[in-house]
Amino acid sequence: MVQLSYSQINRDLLKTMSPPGRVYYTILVLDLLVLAWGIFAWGYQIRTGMGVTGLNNPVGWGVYIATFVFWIGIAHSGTLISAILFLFRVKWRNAVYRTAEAMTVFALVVAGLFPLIHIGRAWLFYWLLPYPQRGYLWINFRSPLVWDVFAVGTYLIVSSTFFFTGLVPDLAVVRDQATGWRRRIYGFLAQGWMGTDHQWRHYSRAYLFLAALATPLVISVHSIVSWDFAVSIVPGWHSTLFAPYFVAGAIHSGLAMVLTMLIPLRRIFQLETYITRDHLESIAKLLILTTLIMVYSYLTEFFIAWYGGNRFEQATFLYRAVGDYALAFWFMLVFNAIVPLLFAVREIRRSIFSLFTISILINIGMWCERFVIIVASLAHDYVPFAWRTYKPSWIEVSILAGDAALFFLMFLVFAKLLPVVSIVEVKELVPPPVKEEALQ
Amino acid sequence: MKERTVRVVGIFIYFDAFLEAIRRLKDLGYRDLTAFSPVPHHEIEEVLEKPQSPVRYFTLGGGFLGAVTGFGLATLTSLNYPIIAGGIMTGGKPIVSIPPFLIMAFELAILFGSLSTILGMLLNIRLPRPRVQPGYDPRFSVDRFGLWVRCPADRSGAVEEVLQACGAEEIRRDEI
Amino acid sequence: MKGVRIVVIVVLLVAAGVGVIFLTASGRGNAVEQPIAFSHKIHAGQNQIPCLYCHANARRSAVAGIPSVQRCMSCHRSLTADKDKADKPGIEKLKEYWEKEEPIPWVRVYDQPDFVRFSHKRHVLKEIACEACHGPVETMDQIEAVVVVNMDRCVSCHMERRASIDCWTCHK
Amino acid sequence: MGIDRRAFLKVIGVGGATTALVGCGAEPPEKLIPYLIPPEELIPGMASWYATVCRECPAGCGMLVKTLEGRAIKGEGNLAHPVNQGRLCARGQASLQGLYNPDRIREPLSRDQNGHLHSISWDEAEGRVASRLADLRRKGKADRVAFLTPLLSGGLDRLIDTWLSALGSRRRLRYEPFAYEPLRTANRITFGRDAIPAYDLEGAKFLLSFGADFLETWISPVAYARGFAAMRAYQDGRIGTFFYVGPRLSLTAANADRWIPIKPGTEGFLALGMIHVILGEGLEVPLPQEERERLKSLVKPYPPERVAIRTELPEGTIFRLARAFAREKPSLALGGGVAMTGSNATSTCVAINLLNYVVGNVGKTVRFGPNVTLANLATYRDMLSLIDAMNGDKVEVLLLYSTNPLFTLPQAAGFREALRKVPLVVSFSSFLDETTAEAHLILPDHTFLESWGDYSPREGIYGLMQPVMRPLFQTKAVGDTLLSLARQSDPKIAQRFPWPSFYEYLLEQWKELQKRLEPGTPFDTFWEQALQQGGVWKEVRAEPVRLSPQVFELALKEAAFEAKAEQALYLHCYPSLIHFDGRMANRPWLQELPDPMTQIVWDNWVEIHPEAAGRLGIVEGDVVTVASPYGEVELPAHLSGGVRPDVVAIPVGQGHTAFGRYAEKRGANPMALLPSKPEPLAGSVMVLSIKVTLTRTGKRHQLVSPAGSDRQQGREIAQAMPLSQLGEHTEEDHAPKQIYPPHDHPEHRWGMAIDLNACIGCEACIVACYAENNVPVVGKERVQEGRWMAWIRIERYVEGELERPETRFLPMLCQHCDHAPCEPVCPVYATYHTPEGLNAQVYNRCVGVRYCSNNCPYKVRRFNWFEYSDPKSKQYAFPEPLNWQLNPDVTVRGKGVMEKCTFCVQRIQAAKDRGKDEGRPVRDGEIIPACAQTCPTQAIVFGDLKDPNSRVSKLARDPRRYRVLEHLNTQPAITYLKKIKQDTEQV
Repeated sequence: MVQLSYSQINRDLLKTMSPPGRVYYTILVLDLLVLAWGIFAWGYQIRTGMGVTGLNNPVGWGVYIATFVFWIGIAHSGTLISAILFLFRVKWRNAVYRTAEAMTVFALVVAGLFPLIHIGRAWLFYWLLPYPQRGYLWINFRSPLVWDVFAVGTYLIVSSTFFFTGLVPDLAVVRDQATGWRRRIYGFLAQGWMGTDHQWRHYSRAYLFLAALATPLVISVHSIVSWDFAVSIVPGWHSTLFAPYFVAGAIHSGLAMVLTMLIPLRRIFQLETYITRDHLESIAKLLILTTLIMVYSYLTEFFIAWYGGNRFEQATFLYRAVGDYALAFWFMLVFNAIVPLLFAVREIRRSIFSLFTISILINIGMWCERFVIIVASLAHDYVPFAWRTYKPSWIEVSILAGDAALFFLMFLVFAKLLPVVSIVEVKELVPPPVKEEALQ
Repeated sequence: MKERTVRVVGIFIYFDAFLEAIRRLKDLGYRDLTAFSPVPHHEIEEVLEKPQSPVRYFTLGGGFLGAVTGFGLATLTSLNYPIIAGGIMTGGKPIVSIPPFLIMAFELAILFGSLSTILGMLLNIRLPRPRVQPGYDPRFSVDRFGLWVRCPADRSGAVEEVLQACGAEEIRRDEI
Repeated sequence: MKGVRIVVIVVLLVAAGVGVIFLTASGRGNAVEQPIAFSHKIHAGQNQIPCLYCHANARRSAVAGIPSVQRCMSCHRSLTADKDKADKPGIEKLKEYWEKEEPIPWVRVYDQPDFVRFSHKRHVLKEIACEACHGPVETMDQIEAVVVVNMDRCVSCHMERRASIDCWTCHK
Repeated sequence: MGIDRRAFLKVIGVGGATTALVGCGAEPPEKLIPYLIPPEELIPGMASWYATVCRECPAGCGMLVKTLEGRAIKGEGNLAHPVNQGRLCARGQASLQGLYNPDRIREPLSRDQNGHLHSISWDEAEGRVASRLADLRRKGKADRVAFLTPLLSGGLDRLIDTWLSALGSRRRLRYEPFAYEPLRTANRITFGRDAIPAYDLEGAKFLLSFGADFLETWISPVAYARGFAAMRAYQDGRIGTFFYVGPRLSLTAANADRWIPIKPGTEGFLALGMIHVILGEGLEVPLPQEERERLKSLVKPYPPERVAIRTELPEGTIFRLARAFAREKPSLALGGGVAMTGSNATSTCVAINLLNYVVGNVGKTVRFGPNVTLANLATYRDMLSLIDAMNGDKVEVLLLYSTNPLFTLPQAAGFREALRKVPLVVSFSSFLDETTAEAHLILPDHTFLESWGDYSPREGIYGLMQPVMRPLFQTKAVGDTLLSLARQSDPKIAQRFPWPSFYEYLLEQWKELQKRLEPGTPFDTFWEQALQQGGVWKEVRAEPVRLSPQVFELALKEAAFEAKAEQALYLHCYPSLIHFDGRMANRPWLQELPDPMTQIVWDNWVEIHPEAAGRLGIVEGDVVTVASPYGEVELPAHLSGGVRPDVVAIPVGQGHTAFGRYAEKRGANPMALLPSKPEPLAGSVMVLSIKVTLTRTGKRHQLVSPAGSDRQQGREIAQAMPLSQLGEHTEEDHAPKQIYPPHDHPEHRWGMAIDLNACIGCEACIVACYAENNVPVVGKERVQEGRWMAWIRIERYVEGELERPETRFLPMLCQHCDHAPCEPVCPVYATYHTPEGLNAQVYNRCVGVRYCSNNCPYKVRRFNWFEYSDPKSKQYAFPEPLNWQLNPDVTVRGKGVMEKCTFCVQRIQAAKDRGKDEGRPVRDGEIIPACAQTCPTQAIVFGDLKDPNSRVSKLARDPRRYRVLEHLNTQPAITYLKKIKQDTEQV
């Protein structure tokens, strides 16, 4: 990184928060329109019943749950970068972690909506929460869905807290540069942060512990999400491999999503000096690792299906490969396990274009993976008489689009209201100005 | 009535000068020093010789409480509606099913641990508060290092001298 | 401090929400205008007519039943007292219905949702007092659901009396 | 005009119709309407049962109808009735949807000049008929009144005859589309009896059906199904053998050990060839010498080798069949089904009669005496002469009662044109069917459930019908209408009909019956008994019969087939199990019932062999034009190995152009293809006598079925075992090691045993379940989407190659697993395990995450994808008055809620309630779920598995026991008993 001064960093990074232009507002309005359409579609679904989706009797879960798992997966890389790499003191994380962490929180919010969207009686969602209900009833803690409520809920709370905690010193920076009502708002948000030694001391400790807590949390969350499937008896779901496989997949897709978000972001905000090609390359290198884990997981899955000799398992995997959802299956295999291996070539992992393209392909592939696991397994399970295929309806597509629009809306707002790159942490990378040097 | 105290504020551009100032003031016996910096620096902590943050105990306590709460909640509520075997039978599994309840324990341990960590931090640094303390300089969050020295009014001149000697960019004296 | 205040407000809001959920749909007291101002106070209170005299099916059937107009008339036809007093519009109305050969459209006060299976017979035969669920009917001029008969009440009583609390005992 | 709800409420008193609300919500205050004067013995909330007779087909099964607060809510077979002995078929179960059909005619209608129907008063309607009749009598044209009824017997039958002859006409026809004319004629020719005898399937050891679909529609399917199951039951190391000879794999054929797809129209040759072998090898019973010789010379032209060529069967098959048929005594050959209605139908039936005769079955398994009432039916030829008379202006008034000839007659017969010539057509029908839609006046009758009457399906059985509820609409019993018309006629006639109502008339008829049957019993006792048990029955002894000399004149000719082109395929139109002749196509339950063989719902199709389809370039769902010399229809093609490659099959009963919202516009009516010419000897419709050409139209039509795959892909869901393995050794159950300790069931553990050897796949259980449990009908599109709601289904699987398919049927319903995978995944305990071993689903607790359904390996859970229970919803499944049938003991589930089989927990509760009242435990067999109750073959047994002596416990230890997907350790409460495979190679 070019040696920058503190004030330079301050200026550059605060610039991202300058008043947006027409393009921004156009995108914002379009985004809001899609969101509104999605909300309408959801309203229609609640009013008419889940029948407006393409779901049916064997296939009780479809793109809603697939996308739920997908977003949860996306969320994971944020925590990976902000917490796990923090614990490992990886330097390149400082510039990108804010975006990744924001992505975690936003992805969790949009993911958390799906369980609500997909339940048949959405207006009774609060029955899933742990509180003493009418007639001495509580929730069933043996149900993986309750584990989900706890895991995703905890994850959302902890990562929001973590996100906000990390933001506080930056908010103070913004506060100190702002005027008028903005100053008051940021001042309120910064909660009187002054950067005293006392504050920094406790803050660093707390931040470290949060990171330490978030690390097992992130692993547990996707493990629990995978147990939604693994503890069932559906062929293709019932597998002990699922927890590590899902966690790896989550990080895989999450890293890809970080790339997908960062590449346009650094371009738009002219942050190339802060988020450099080296940063992107580091992510690509991590992706090689996760890709190898994916390859291993896939191979193990296929091998066990074949070698296990369970006819139902075998039939399920055969059906995935050649059945109604074969296209999604091959997308999954090629985009997740083969294409990213191209990053082994230095030129490819340093080319912004190929980074961006491959990251999108991985996103598609990972979504397909969740779709294949959920839909193809349910469509053809034990009893052949009950087999039936599923095709998402326009309502489902609308709600997915609305949900994605919500994600981008939050991101758009975030990009303009908060520093997308951590000012403090970037400054940390720069050695403090020293008198001797100045004298030289 | 106690002796009147004042606060001497020194603002520094250079970190080494700033550290030097702290070191010297400490040597001179000034205890009530507050250092401001835009980024956390271990050197400041080292120089100030502050004890280790007690936030860790909050984390531990919260985590423990969470684990107990998670397991207890799952167990007690499962036993709350005794139809068969003391609860509601599902799938032939025991009413108190240890493995899933451990998941509850784990998740709540993390949740409570995190929240109490934050709580511990807030309590320790006496945040949140609505606004910064008077005398805080907005430059502290940009690129300047600041030092507050609380001292009896009559000693302020000596402090200012030290600051001056260490190359403070600006020196101010606030009445408090 | 502001932050604390906000936390408090949020907590209060959540508590209020939960409270609303608890308190609504409890089927609380709904005294309504009946087609005839029938007084349980006079019949069950002053005249000490047993509940099962009029609601005779309560011991035979799941449904307690509303007495037929014929049953009302069987007393009121023979009661000479009715003839003397002119200020009994209720009885006049009853006779009107009887003469028009029309049933009386009473308004239901105690009701259970469609998914509840409740048998008066089983409870009456176990000698559960009618008042346990219907309140002190004999003191009411106009009937009103003073007892909240919801799942909390059913289950707590079933637990106390060691009756079945299996869901399918009461839900269908 | 709507239903008079107020008047209805007067009757039903407290309780009210079931509202449909799940969840807690504010409801508007409900009204409590007390009785004005309480009916005796009627306690609100307590069900009453009334015995009557099912009149949905000529079989005349006894029926008990459950009523609650004056509403009929469930029909069940009458245990005391000798025909069905407590069982009902799918159609019988659906009779309630006739009563509550939203398309019922609700008051008298009259047609104006423009052809529009509008309502008139009963007085006016009757007045118009009366004045026309009086007019005709004045003009001396009283014989120009014709009366067309379905098969009736007893009081109403006699009243109609008396009434008509009092008017001065004899044109009375009892018309049924399937009138078994060839069978009756053949019996006359063979034995001198114009009758259909009683067939004893139970007593037969070897059953050979020549196209008689006795498990579906043939004569008395429920009774035969029972007999068949008894014959097939494992006993003393053997089960009865059943071979089916016919062009199509019907449900009956699918239940055979072997389906022999014979060339259409050659069944008679096979029978004669078999006789040839039997007589040639001396396998026959002792016959008079002369008779034997004459028979020998009769069959001489039919040696097996020649028969083999004609029938396209291997010669060896003929020998083997003949020998087995003669050896396994008593055997039974059945014929006269719709598969045998070609130009030589009568001769074929004669040949089958002779086959029964030579091995001595007549008098044993074929018994004349307790004859079936069907012999009173008009023949198709009689119908043709009626059409002639109508065309010749010799019919001035045509009275139609519950019959739809416009739909059921071959269209080439010209009934439509003839009908237009009749100046006054009066229909007494309850529905606006095709014929009624052409009537000038409609005087709607009650449905049979609202009527007094009697029906005698065969000699010695006098079923009594009583109204099970008050008439729903402004309808009038046809008997009452006739009496009223008589009263309005001139006094001479009026005094011959002194009865104030048909009920009085019926009483008088039954007084005579009582004098005849039980002269010692006072009439009141006799009547009350008859009402209670649903009729009276007397043993009728079999009468010996002898061969009639006429039989030796038999000359079996090759069946003639008319065709437009050389390459044409045989057309086989058949009445289906579900729709019979189409008279019940307006019942949503039946429309949504999958065809037992093709599994298709809500539709009509032409079934074609894949080989033929390949030749013609037809694929599944192609709309094809089926053209015969008499007409053409467009139907979607369904490819199946269930027909011969040279045969196409079309089920009868769909393709209505009128008949209400559920029946209309579903496929086409194949009657358009049939010839008008009757069979020469019997005068029947020649159904299987033409060949058709199929051409693609280029259109496509989605045929919908709930079945995902008809092959079980080696998954051993529906299992079978060869007879030879049975009894060899019984495997001990190895209880698998469990992670968790077993839990206790303190009092009961309800369980079920389903005998796949007894299940014939008739699907009566499905309709019974719909009726009992308020299961919504969702419509064709929904079924296509995979939103079929049936709680119990019959999984039909095909094993083996296309040429020799083995069909297996498996009733699949919630298995009430001890380790139910659905339970622990529910986040809110909406599904859990009850102390009595039931897998409970609490609807009002369900939030609809659908995880339970995903995790159910049997896929028996059903989700409410739409709001089927709210009248305001577009998808409301119970449009008034169908909702009156709803069982108040079962919640009507709202949208977003999972539901499934409950083992009819409301019946368990009711039985326990009874037990408590009587201070005793529940008895074994006291609780019968709706599916088990109606099962014609009693394949389903329910009971307490904790009681080692209960029937279900014993069956659960049967050597044939297995559990579906046992390896998953779900520990289902349902034990299946494997189907037994007869070793057909030995035959």
